[in-house]
Amino acid sequence: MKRFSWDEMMNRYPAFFAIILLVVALIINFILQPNMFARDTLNSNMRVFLPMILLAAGQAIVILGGGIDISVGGIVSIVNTILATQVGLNGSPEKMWTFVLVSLGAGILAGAINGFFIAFLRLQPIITTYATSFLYVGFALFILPNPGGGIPAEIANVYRNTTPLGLPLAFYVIAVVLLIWMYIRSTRFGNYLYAVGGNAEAAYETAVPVTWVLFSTYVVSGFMAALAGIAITMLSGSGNAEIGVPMTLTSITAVVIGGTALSGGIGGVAGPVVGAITLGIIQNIISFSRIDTWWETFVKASIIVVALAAPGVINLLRRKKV
Amino acid sequence: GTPATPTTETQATQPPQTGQQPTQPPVESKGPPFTIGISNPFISSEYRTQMIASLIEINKEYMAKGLTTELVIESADTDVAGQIQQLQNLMAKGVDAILVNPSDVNGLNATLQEAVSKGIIVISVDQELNVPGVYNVGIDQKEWAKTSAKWLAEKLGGKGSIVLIEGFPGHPANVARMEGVDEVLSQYPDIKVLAKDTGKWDEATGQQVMSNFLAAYPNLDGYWTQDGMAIGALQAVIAANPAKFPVGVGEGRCQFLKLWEEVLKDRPDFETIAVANPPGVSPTGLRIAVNMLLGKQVDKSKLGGVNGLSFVIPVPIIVTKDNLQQGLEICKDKPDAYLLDGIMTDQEVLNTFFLK
Amino acid sequence: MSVSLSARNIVKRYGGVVALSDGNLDVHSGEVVALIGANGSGKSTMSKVINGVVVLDGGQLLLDDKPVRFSSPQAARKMGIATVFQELSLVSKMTVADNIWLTREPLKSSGMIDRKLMWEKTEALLDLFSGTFKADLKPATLVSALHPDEKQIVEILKAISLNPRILILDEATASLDSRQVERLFELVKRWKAEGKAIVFVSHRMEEIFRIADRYSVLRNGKTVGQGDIKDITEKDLIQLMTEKEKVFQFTKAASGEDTSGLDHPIYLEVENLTTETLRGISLKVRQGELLGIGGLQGQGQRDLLLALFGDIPYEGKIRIKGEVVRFKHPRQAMRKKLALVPGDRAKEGLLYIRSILDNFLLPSWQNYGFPLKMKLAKRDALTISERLSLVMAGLMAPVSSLSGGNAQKVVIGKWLLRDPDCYLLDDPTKGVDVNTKAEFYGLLTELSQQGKSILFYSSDDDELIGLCDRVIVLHDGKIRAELQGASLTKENLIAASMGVSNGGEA
Amino acid sequence: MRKFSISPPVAAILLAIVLFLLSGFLPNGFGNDINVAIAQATNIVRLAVFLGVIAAGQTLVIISGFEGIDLSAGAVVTLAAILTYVTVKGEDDKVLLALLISLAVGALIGFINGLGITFLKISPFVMTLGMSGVVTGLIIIINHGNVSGKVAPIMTRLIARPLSPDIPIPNAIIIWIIFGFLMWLLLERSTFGKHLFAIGVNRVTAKLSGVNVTATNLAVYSLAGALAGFGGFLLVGNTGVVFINLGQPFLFPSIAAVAVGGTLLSGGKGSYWGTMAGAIVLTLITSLLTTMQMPDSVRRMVLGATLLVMISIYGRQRGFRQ
Ligand SMILES: Nc1ncnc2c1ncn2[C@@H]1O[C@H](COP(=O)(O)OP(=O)(O)OP(=O)(O)O)[C@@H](O)[C@H]1O
Ligand SMILES: Nc1ncnc2c1ncn2[C@@H]1O[C@H](COP(=O)(O)OP(=O)(O)OP(=O)(O)O)[C@@H](O)[C@H]1O
Ligand SMILES: [Mg+2]
Ligand SMILES: [Mg+2]
Repeated sequence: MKRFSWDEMMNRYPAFFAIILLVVALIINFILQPNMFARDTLNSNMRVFLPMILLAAGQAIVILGGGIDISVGGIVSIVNTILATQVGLNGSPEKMWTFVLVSLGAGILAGAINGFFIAFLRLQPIITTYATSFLYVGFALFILPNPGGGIPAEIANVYRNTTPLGLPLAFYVIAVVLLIWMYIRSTRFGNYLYAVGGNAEAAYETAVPVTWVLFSTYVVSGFMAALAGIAITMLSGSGNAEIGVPMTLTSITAVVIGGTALSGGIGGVAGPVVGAITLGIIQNIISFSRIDTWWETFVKASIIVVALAAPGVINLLRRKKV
Repeated sequence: GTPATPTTETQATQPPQTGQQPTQPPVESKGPPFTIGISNPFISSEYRTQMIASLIEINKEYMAKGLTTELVIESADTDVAGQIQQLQNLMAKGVDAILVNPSDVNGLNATLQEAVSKGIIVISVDQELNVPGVYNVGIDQKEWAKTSAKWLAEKLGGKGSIVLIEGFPGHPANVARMEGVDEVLSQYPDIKVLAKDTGKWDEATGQQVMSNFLAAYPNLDGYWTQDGMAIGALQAVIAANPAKFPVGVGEGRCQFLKLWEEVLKDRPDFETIAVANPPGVSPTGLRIAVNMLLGKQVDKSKLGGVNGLSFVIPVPIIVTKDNLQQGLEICKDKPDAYLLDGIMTDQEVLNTFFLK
Repeated sequence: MSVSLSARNIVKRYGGVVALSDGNLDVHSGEVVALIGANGSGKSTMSKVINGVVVLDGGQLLLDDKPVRFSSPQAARKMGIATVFQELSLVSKMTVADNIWLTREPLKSSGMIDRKLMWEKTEALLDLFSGTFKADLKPATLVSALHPDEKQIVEILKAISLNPRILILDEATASLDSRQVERLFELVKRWKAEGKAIVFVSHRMEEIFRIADRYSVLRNGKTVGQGDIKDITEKDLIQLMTEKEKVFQFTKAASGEDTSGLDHPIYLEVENLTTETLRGISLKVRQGELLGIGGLQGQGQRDLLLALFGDIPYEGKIRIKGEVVRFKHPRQAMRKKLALVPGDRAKEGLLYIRSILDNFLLPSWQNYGFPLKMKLAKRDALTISERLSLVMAGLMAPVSSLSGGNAQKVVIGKWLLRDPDCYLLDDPTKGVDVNTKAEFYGLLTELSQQGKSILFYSSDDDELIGLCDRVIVLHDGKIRAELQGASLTKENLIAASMGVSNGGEA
Repeated sequence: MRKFSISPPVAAILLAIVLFLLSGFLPNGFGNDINVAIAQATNIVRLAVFLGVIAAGQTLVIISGFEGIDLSAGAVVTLAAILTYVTVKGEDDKVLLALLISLAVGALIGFINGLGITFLKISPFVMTLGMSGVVTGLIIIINHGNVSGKVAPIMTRLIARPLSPDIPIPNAIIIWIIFGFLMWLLLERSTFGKHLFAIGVNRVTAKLSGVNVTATNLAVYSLAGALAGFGGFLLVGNTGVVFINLGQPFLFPSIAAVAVGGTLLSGGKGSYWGTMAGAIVLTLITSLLTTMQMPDSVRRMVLGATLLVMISIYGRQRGFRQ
């Protein structure tokens, strides 16, 4: 009997495969673009990846708890339109801070609405958040019907160009996110998350406050989506009610590439963070490999499918050998 | 209704911003061949595929002359962050000029300015931006819409009930166009707009919306719509088969012209109009970029737009019943989704926009 | 820490099903109360009422003579009530330690879980059952990697780690082997001495009489008798449970004759069967023979049946009526007229949310043409349900509305519809009440008289001895003994199970 | 609390009727004109046909359980429409060939989905999402020169026109009714259907009862692909033209239609006629919102809220505490 095997390891280090994938992607990217680790290149890449990294981290929490959040893009849009309309292109840093707080509140509120319907009314997550995604994008359009507005360029530049100790700002944000996750992972709440995602009924019988745990995952996701919304607003400097919409499905792909199972209870947040970076790097690879334009979409999607399939192929080969 | 990827099919004028003066860094004198980058964040539309295809085609001319290298094209469906990444990658590849079809009117500002500050010539095609140093190349959306709206009003003899099917509400191009339509209609008080809805710039939705309208208003006199939705609307009319076909606005696409020809067989009195919305503005933009790289001086007095850096391209072709055959002639060996186009020649570009 | 708990006139309905109509239970410090009843009589429901998992529709709970109302399992736990759930309450993707200490993880001052301490505490708990499980059951093992008996032990440890005042054991012994049951009983005695109050649910009479002080009998959701165990006989208890007079007598054990059917042709022949847990099994089964499979839990019995049914890969040779077969999928085995009643009916035998009809017909739809002849299908299903005296609201009711024993009848019934030649039975009477058990025994005897071959694994030694023509005892993936006729005694069976060979031949 | 029990499909249809009658009072509704009312009702059902057919495959994969979902349906619809368009070239006798090609290509794509899902254990959500990208990539490769073709007159007559000038029932509706009957046969009166429900509930039980789980799962995804292909074929018969984004707008509504129709998103339980009802309700709401002349933002919010209310009524999952 080999109980401490591959499965055990994948369970313990869910990000393992995601990291291998990232390293492979980085190596390919480096071959194609030798200056990719130069300070400027690194920074310009990381600041672009950061919104998706934050979004994927929040999505990962929901998915770990056994749910899914299709409304994160809508929340990003709300935050973006709030900042773009309320701070404005000529706003002051104080105003920015105020509305950053308001945005975070809005994200938490939106997450709480999802959580209320899913945890307390026990509606199915995928269709509920699909419905609320209409609410949220609709609300964003209500705030800002036509693209426009924005935040002051100086504030956006802080986001774009801050590189403490020569490292991109995003590195620090990622480090903070991962540290917080590692802490949460080793608290009771972390255990609750895995228990609820793994077997909600057993968790309930064990006196885990299942409803509140579920609720909180959506609140966390709403909060992280708000952070992502702030990041993308800082990146783009402008307002557009549809800005978040295409981000939702990417965030789910990032989570899965990061080794967190959609069935819940397996994985973590580090993997999805790595997954989000990997997706960005794949885009770079496509861009620097000079493949025929018309093949770009196809090749990119195929690479993603192959990346998703790789763990399965390895498992299949392993099983054959046994 | 899905929160779909915004169909940035067309360009726009944009609400004027605080008057910033165009700041143009000196273009380094570097000889040919030049490398030109393309950033396109949305490829799932025929307008865009035709745009990319004709860019590649036109660039071949310059390559043959040794003026440019192969285009560096970044073209895939992506979001705002993705397009910023596209632009950053183009900069990292050291291109001399960038043609960008922006997915967001302001979202790329900082990135584009960075490119401008690196001495790269940046041209926004199909969508007017207000960024210092960034040129715009495209048609005048408002005028474009007014052409067909005026035609419709006159065909109706200045009275009747109509419906409007617009593109994405809030999309700059749509906003400009609807402004134009409103402007025209305000001069015809006897034309009543019964309803207005979005067809999301796609044929199927346009068809769906039009069938709803036809069910609710069986005695419609006319309808105004734009782009791909027009063919959907006409299909809906054909399916509903009302006693009298409403007068409708069409589009400059071969498919539409062929359908039009077919309808005329049964309904010889059917009236519609097709005003081209040419993807060719992008290759025209490419010509402008190459000439600028070659050191030719732009005649600033010929430029307009919000930041005074817009090259306004005239609408190349308008098809009505009178010249339908001519339009069909163009379509003879073109694919069905082909949009009636017009790419200015090098000479036309030089004559129109550059100092002699 | 003296404690007493009383449930008075409890009513609990699930939709239209009345699970409890007048449930009563009293339990005090230092005593074990056996909660007894046929399948579906409401024992598990009573447990869930006490521990706050369900909302009661009527009646009253008194804790230390004061009325209480639990709004959630948390509330009940705060009052010192812990439960071993019949269907277990474990999260399989988490480790043993994480499962046991879930919600009560030892924390460091930083608020982080002290995993080291948690593992040590888990080790200490595991020591309670040391020697009765494999060495690779460690605090950090994933529950999904455990065998059913090990999971059951973890579930028990999880409840006891709460140091409860009241402990409910809902069929906690059902998947334990005799050694493990022994250990549990030693512990129960200790807990009793410590003043804990224990509610013990089991279908095994022998266990009840060994461990319980008092009893409380449920019949159709109603408490029909309570009292001291020493004042009642097994026969009376069973009568209370069943209302009926008739209690099953094992025919074979009673007649004492050797019925191995030497004259019948050999149906199934297995040569050197090897899988992950089996290490070379060879055996022969004749037509009409009822071959018992014994041994402790997890000695390869399950693998043997699954391999024969084509569900898991194997090495070795299998012959059916002399013809070599190699099944890669159960449907191939079914074509050769084999049937399998799996060990875990909820997870392997039933489609819970589908109708009884759909469950009965699942293996047989191919025989009903296209479009399916539904009338015929219903008639056939009805015939089977009558033959099994299935208690149900109707064929279209979901299986989830049936009690455990009746659900098990559906698992067997779906095979009767195909009339197989050979039945592979994986502990089919687990968690089934005496009455239903008797019906099963009758059915098995009938089937073997019809010439069907039956491989019958049971965790209940009495069943094997009383019912089978011959019993093979597995130990560590090998046949340790083959008992038959005079050698088929409980002593020999137990000895062989433990790996001691006395009597029979290996 | 006595639960009033009404099956979701019935509820959906009742809701549709009530909404429709109420819409008569709207400013632009049918008022008192019975002819307009009938025309509108017919039109709504006709429009629902395409959503309904595209949602058929979705119904099957959702019933098959294990998070079954087909996010590639939109792209497959487009691909099938394009292939039909270029194959038929306006000739009636090529229509059958085009139909076969649509079905076959759809089935092939579905089969590949099935392979990834069953053998490589890729979650259906991301597998089909990735495949959607791959198919879109293919479409762009095929389409970059744009395509030439034409729908055959017979297709237009059979799909987009009424039965006869005197009987104003659109043919599409007749096709849908026949299609619905076939789906019922498949789901309720065939061995395949019974096996499909079985694998949706419990795959171990299914296997041990002789169901070929792998084959059934592969068949479901292939069939879903083929049905999406059929949807594309019908759709192009209605629109008469093709374009890259033809199918995508139908994707998420198809999932919503299944959910509104009462099919359990967790699998094992559901019906196609529920999906038909769901498609009608969704189309009706969209049409109503069109008639109501509100800004896009408000419309989206109303749509989201309506969806939420509908799934709150009967989409609730069982609670842990009973
Ligand atoms: N969740 C439920 N939904 C519907 N009916 C249920 C549910 N749980 C139990 N029942 C029904 O309630 C009755 C009592 O069930 P319960 O599980 O308490 O019986 P039990 O005595 O524990 O039986 P067993 O010995 O088989 O475990 C049965 O008829 C059963 O079908
Ligand atoms: N317990 C389970 N949990 C999740 N998925 C399962 C489970 N059992 C089976 N499956 C799924 O069903 C698929 C088929 O399983 P399996 O190989 O056991 O049956 P089969 O396909 O009928 O056998 P064969 O391949 O020999 O025809 C597996 O690949 C897996 O995706
Ligand atoms: Mg029970
Ligand atoms: Mg038992």
